[in-house]
Amino acid sequence: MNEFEPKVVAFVCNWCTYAGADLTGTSRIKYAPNVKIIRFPCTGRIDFMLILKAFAKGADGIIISGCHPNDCHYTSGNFHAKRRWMVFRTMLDFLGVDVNRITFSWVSAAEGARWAEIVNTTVDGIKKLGPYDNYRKMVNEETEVNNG
Amino acid sequence: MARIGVFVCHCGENISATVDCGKVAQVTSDIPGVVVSVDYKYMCSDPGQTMIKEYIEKEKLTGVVVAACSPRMHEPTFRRACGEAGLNPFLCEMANVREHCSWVHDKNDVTTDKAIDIVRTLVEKVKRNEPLMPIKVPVTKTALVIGGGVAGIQSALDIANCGHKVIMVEKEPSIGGHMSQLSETFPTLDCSQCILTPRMVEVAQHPNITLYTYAEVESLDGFIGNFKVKIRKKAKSLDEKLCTGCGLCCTKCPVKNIPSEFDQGLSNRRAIYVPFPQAVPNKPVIDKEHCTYYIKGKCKVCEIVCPTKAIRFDQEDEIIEVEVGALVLATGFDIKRANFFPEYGYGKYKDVIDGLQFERIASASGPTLGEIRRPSDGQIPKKIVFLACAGSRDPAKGIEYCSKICCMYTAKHAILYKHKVHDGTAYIFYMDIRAAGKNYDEFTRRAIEEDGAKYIRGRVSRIYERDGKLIVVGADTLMNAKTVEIEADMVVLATAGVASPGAEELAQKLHVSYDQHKFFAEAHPKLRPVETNTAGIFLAGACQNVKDIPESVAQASGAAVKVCGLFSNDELTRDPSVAVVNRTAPPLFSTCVGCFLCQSVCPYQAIEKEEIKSRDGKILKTIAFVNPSVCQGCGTCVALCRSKSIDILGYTHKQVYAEVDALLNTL
Amino acid sequence: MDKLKQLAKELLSNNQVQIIVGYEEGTVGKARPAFISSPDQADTLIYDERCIHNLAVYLTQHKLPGNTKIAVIASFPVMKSIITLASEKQLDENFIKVIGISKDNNIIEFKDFADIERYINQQDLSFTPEEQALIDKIDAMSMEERWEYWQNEFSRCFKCYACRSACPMCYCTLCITDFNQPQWVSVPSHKLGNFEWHINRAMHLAGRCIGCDECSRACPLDLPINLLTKKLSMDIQKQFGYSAGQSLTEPYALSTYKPDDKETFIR
Amino acid sequence: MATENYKLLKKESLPALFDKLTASGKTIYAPVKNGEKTEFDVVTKYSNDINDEYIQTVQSLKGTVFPKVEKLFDYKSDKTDTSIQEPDFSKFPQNVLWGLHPCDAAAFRPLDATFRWDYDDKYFLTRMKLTTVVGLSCSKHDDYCFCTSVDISPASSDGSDIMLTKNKAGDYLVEIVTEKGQEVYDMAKELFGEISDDKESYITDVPKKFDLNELNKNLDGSFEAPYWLAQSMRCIGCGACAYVCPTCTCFDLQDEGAANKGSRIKCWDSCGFGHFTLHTSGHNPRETQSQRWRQRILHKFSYMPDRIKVFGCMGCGRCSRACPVDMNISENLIKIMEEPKNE
Amino acid sequence: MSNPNIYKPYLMKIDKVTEEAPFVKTFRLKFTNEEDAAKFNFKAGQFGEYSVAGEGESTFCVASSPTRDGYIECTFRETGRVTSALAGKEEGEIIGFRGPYGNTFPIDEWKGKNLLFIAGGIALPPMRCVIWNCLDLRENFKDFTIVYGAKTVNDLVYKHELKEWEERPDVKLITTVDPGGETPDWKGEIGFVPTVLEKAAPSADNTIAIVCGPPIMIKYTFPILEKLGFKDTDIFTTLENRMKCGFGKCGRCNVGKVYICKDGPVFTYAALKQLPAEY
Ligand SMILES: Cc1cc2nc3c(=O)[nH]c(=O)nc-3n(C[C@H](O)[C@H](O)[C@H](O)COP(=O)(O)OP(=O)(O)OC[C@H]3O[C@@H](n4cnc5c(N)ncnc54)[C@H](O)[C@@H]3O)c2cc1C
Ligand SMILES: Cc1cc2nc3c(=O)[nH]c(=O)nc-3n(C[C@H](O)[C@H](O)[C@H](O)COP(=O)(O)OP(=O)(O)OC[C@H]3O[C@@H](n4cnc5c(N)ncnc54)[C@H](O)[C@@H]3O)c2cc1C
Ligand code: SF4
Ligand code: SF4
Ligand code: SF4
Ligand code: SF4
Ligand code: SF4
Ligand code: SF4
Repeated sequence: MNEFEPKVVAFVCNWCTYAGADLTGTSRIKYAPNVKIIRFPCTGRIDFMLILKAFAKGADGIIISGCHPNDCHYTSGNFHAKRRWMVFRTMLDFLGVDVNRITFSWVSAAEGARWAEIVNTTVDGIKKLGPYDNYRKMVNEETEVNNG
Repeated sequence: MARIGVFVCHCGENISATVDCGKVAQVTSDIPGVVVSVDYKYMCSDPGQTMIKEYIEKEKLTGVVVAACSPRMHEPTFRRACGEAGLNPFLCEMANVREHCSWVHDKNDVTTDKAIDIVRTLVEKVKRNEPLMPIKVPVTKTALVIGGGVAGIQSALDIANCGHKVIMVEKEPSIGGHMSQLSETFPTLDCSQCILTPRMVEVAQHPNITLYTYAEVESLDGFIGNFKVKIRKKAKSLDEKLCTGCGLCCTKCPVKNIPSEFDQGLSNRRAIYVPFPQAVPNKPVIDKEHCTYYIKGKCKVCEIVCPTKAIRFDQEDEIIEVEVGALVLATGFDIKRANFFPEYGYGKYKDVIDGLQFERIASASGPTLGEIRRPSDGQIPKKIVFLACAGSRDPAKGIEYCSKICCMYTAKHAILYKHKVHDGTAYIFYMDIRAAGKNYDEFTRRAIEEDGAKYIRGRVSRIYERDGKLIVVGADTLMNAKTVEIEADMVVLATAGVASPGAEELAQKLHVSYDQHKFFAEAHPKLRPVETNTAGIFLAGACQNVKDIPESVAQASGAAVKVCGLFSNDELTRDPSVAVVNRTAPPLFSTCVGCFLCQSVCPYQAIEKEEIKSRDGKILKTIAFVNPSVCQGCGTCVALCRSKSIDILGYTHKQVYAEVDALLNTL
Repeated sequence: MDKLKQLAKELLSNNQVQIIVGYEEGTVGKARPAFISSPDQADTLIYDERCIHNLAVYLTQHKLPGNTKIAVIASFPVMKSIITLASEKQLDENFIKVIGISKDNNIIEFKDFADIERYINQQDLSFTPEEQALIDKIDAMSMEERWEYWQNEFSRCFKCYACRSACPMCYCTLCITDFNQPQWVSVPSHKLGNFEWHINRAMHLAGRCIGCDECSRACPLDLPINLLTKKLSMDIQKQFGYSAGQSLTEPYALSTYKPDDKETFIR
Repeated sequence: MATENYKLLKKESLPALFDKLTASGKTIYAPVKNGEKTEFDVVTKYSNDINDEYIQTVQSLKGTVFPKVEKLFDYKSDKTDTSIQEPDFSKFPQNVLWGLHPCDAAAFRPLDATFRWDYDDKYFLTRMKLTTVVGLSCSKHDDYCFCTSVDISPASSDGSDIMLTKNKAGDYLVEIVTEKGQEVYDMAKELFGEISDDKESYITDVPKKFDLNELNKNLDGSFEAPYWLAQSMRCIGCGACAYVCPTCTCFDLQDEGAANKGSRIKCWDSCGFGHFTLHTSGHNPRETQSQRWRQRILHKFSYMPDRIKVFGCMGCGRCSRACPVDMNISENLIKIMEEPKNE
Repeated sequence: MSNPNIYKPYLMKIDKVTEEAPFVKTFRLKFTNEEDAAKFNFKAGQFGEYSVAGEGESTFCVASSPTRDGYIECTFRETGRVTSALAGKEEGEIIGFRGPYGNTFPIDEWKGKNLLFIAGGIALPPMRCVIWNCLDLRENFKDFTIVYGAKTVNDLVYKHELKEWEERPDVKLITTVDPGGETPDWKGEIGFVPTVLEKAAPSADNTIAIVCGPPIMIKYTFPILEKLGFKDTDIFTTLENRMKCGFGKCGRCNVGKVYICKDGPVFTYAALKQLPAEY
């Protein structure tokens, strides 16, 4: 059997991490191809529901990344995002969702190598955790008869 | 009906070396809605762009995905090309298969599959893109400069000289700010007033500048290009048109003992006064708090003596409303004063003074006509101690930052002192000497080497009086923290520079952000240091952080350029990727419930209240409204809104949801 | 509570208010919400330990006629709800009279909302040891156990939305569950749909929940969903020093930030 | 009442009967004690937790024939082709619903009538066909029960395939009501004995609160009556009442999945929800809670008897127990009866 | 099939897409399965549930005439989730359809009568079905008048057919647009449908009136028809209420005891007067 290749979605902001990932490319630094990026204007735009949707649609892991504190293109979007994640993460953890499957990071436009590192460690981590079967099970639950 | 064209670029071999571009084109042509999918060596080349244009016309494409390099690279190129072919530019998206794929992965199927997934994601997004029109806002080409210190003056003159109208609002009776109080200026030691006064006069006489002194901003509405400002002109009790500035009134006023603000309390002024002889405008105001007439109802001496009958006791504050397109904030700074340093006896001992007081003493136009004499008895101090960092860099005092100018002006003070009191000794307690700047280090070295200022590295713990002398007790950290005691005749504290007193209140009125020390916050610490977060409001001078004159002036010119840049257009064109609050059919009107929690997250104060009214004017509902001219499109509000009532064009819920779906669906 | 009836009569007869939202004797020994609009009905008002419904929920249901003054009998949770709702611009102070009931069942007449705010801040706002214990119990479980626990609980939910309807803070005219473009929350009450619904509910009430427990009380299947919002309230209080229902003006915890908010998980 | 002849099922025979049913591939639902409460649950064996003296469960067994979420079919589609995969109806579970009270057993009648009305709902009917209902007379009741007011008795066997009544000794008097009941009996004949007894003597006495037909008449022309608003003021518009009700049938149809694959689903809905009837245009024929409350009552007590010849309420009292704000249905019905009839 | 599954849609291929007006499209649909096509029949006024996989179902009447064999048509306005998804479909793609449901216009009973059609906005589709049905049986009827109005010229649907009707000598067509909705070269009337109708004053004698349109138009049209002498039993209209199933089970569409999906959507004005205000 092939080794498990996790599906990882990255939600990143346009100004820092997206540009940082561009730099990874320009610098030709290789990283795991499991991660696919969706671009947002700012981490402040990232709705927690998207994280859930990604899991529901089959993601094994998620990366959320934006500008370092104080570097937000919109000055405070990432600070707001940070607070929301603090709360959301608490919620997920309380519900038994595996929060280790979500990497939160700050990657600036200058940190091409760091982006590769974040991706690789995330993918490695998720390989160790295996496919997110718990979530998948919930999604695929047969909508069959039950007593209520 | 979606008709999407996918254009896969080889980028020479940059992409095709690891991604099978032909396969990408072939597989993506099966995505529902894709009517054409082709690959080509160089999409961004002329033939490449022409190909896209031809397909747009031939296939009546409703959306284009260019699978190539990063959108940060060529999005404008391809959007322009689409626009030229008659497709709204915002219906074109780029799938980044180079930086995010071909360059970072090895040549194999996985890499090609990833490229396909990236394209698929963007196809699903572009299907949901809406044509957007750049937002246009008219610009009122008048600037408002708040604060008439050197920074404000510089900005005003620069803008006015570019041919735009400027309104300057200064809260004091005269412009000039702190610089007008200074004696000579580091590092060149030229006379402060000599270089400033001509510029002050220029402001007063400039045909493009309207000056309101003794005035303050009352409120601000509107947004970039279109602000409405209310200005309160405080009653000067004077008809300025009639007043010739002869000054007779000021000499006859019986109230003589009011400490002069300009001289930092080192001299007195009358109740009707001009702050200093070179004041602009050079016309008096009545200080209502001290005027006998206003207090007791009689006197009117000034009215009697005035040859042109210009005094107006019944004058009231006047509110005027002006429309401006941009604002420059130049309200400067202040320094810490009495009460803040009980350990130094500041306020208790007359001869413990602050830097500004020393400036006045050293100034030729000051109370001592430039002779260094101490306030208590007018004696010439033979031993003088300067304390740098009085309050600055002192977390215990709540000011952890460096006030930046003190090292320099303390050195200046020492030099000035030595120039005037040749046999005197100047001691300077300091923590570090910060003299980074053109000719700055040379300047401090001159103080030490040429003028023999005695620098002692260490803090002063206490100052007390003993036998008419001020005993300065400190520690010399370079000498194993040995206690040093100096019997001084006078002590000058280089007290911390702080935000000007009304800064916080003003910031709130103008909706600009400010830092924890109440200095106004720049939009970006590195890249946008003269802009605030509120589009159209710029910063100049020490209101952003304590600065010296060259820096203040440089920033002021920077701000002026920003304003002129803004004014170089009749209309502003803005990225239409802004937030919108949804509208639905009545009776709901919008799913927004008007909780206004979004209002406080917006970094730009773009969210306003909108009242939905019935035909007869009854308010049916109050909902949020995003001002598209102000919104910068960060989307922070979008993720906050519980009822999903705000969406952001270009990154709508539908779009990003579809992207997540597409990216994972077939993985 | 004769005083309460007396006060109600007064308010109605001198037309200070037109409707009083309070409690009356229900069926089978229950108490229930009541709407009193004339002085002679006031005698049916009761107040005792069975009167637990959070009446603030009726203040945002636009069922009550507009432009009438409404008095509401407010136990402590109701007061907190009113402050939160007012801070979210949902209530017009001029049309609402709040008749507070103290913990020892005395009537408190509030002048205005600021008055309520003051009163609230004099009370003990900390979580009870019992509440803490419930949360601790779940916190102490392993991740897998927590997952199982909640999967089990959620799988029972049939999405009657009584929890939402009973919550004063769930006042959206179009709830996220009614939003279908895109369909954020799956409509059916299967596991995924329930999971999404409950996370959403909890996140939307994060730091806004005033802890009345009305949601789980309303739930016919007794899902302990109040624990979700309680957990978040505790967390938000700890991390950001914010508790719902305490202040009319302080910005809501999730619509503000401090640059030095401390977290440990962002790389 | 007179003494009659019954089959006798000894308490001790229950484990054997349950084993037989399980062995024959049946899924058994039975009222199981869980702390204070008793709820229906799937059991494979008889145990002492099975409660034959419960008053009423929170949820009915409606979900066994009309699941809260039911997949209608799967679809697959690409650019040019679409296919639909129906479920295998022959694989639907064979359920034995054990120990339902007469109100619940009777509740399958209105369900059946609705899902048969002109158009046969294959899903429901298949499930119903595979279901055997073992009724249980009520030995207890509470103040919420009002079956006698809706013409059901705590002992009626209507709707059951087999009817049980517990006697003093703790054994069951058994009536075989239908063929399906007979099948069960035939399968385990040896476990049954014979007895003659008077079952009425073991049955609780539920007072009659109103007359159903009078009520039905009273509701005629009541559409504009002011009491709808008065009664519904406290109703918060949740769906609790409908979701616990054994006869409520409102449902929603939803697609789940993506464009290329997914399924169409039928799931419970409630006429009490504000957006239930909302038009896309924003217009809502039942805009206010009072209109929705009226719909609930009229549907059950006026429209259903009129259109499908069966009342929509079995007097189980579940909705009243579940309602967070004590909208007690029988109380309200009595009030409607007391209203002067508006001619 | 002996025991059909009422929830299972027919799979229909989109044969033709016509853009009628902004946000309004007509699909011509053909059965993908010949057997289904052969068995299928419907009558004027009936409706069905159209579905897009992954998005759901949505109710529209059949807009084509039962006299035209081999296909059905629907005209819909893009308003919500399903209709937007439908609008994104192209020719050749597959959608679902189940139906027909509901009652019909009693066309057989109208033999020998004058017909007056009054329609507003997007409500022409249910009417179009009847119009074509009757036109295909033209000899059965006497005068044939159509009054059709929309907000603006652009909003008029079936523009090509309007032209065809206009040119037919045996049809009298009056088109109108709301004041302000006209273009410089607009030749039709300007004014709201009821007003134009009152002005045109068609004879009520032996005439059946069929009215479809937005509620507000219907509200003002009925009194005018009555004023013109129409009997309420001779005035027909259709009602729309939200529905999911289309066959009387899902619980949404009833107006009092009357189920729009089964007893409607076609009602006479007389029947309408008996209904409580719940539509
Ligand atoms: C003791 C001392 C010595 C110094 N020596 C030197 C030196 O030698 N060389 C050098 O380069 N720098 C020196 N500086 C620094 C210099 O003073 C500042 O760099 C300079 O004054 C900054 O100018 P500004 O226009 O930004 O602010 P300010 O000079 O403070 O001017 C601000 C103006 O805004 C007005 N204002 C404030 N609030 C409002 C309001 N709400 N509405 C309207 N008007 C308002 C004020 O009245 C004032 O006129 C010295 C500073 C001190 C304290
Ligand atoms: C008999 C009849 C005939 C009709 N004929 C036509 C016709 O010929 N042409 C035409 O254009 N229209 C017609 N309509 C109207 C048409 O059915 C609606 O405009 C259409 O269904 C709305 O489409 P949608 O699914 O895109 O809207 P949406 O409102 O997005 O609906 C999607 C689904 O989501 C659900 N939904 C919608 N809103 C909400 C909400 N607020 N909360 C929760 N769920 C919601 C609904 O269950 C709906 O099925 C007819 C209606 C009827 C009853
Ligand atoms: S847009 Fe959302 S967050 Fe803002 S006021 Fe409206 S409902 Fe509240
Ligand atoms: S998108 Fe950002 S800038 Fe625009 S209104 Fe929302 S929060 Fe403000
Ligand atoms: S009240 Fe209970 S069953 Fe109903 S939706 Fe909420 S949690 Fe689910
Ligand atoms: S769950 Fe969220 S969207 Fe729904 S009513 Fe509550 S707060 Fe509003
Ligand atoms: S009657 Fe009770 S249970 Fe039913 S909707 Fe109203 S509040 Fe909910
Ligand atoms: S309406 Fe209430 S009492 Fe009647 S059957 Fe339903 S739940 Fe039971």
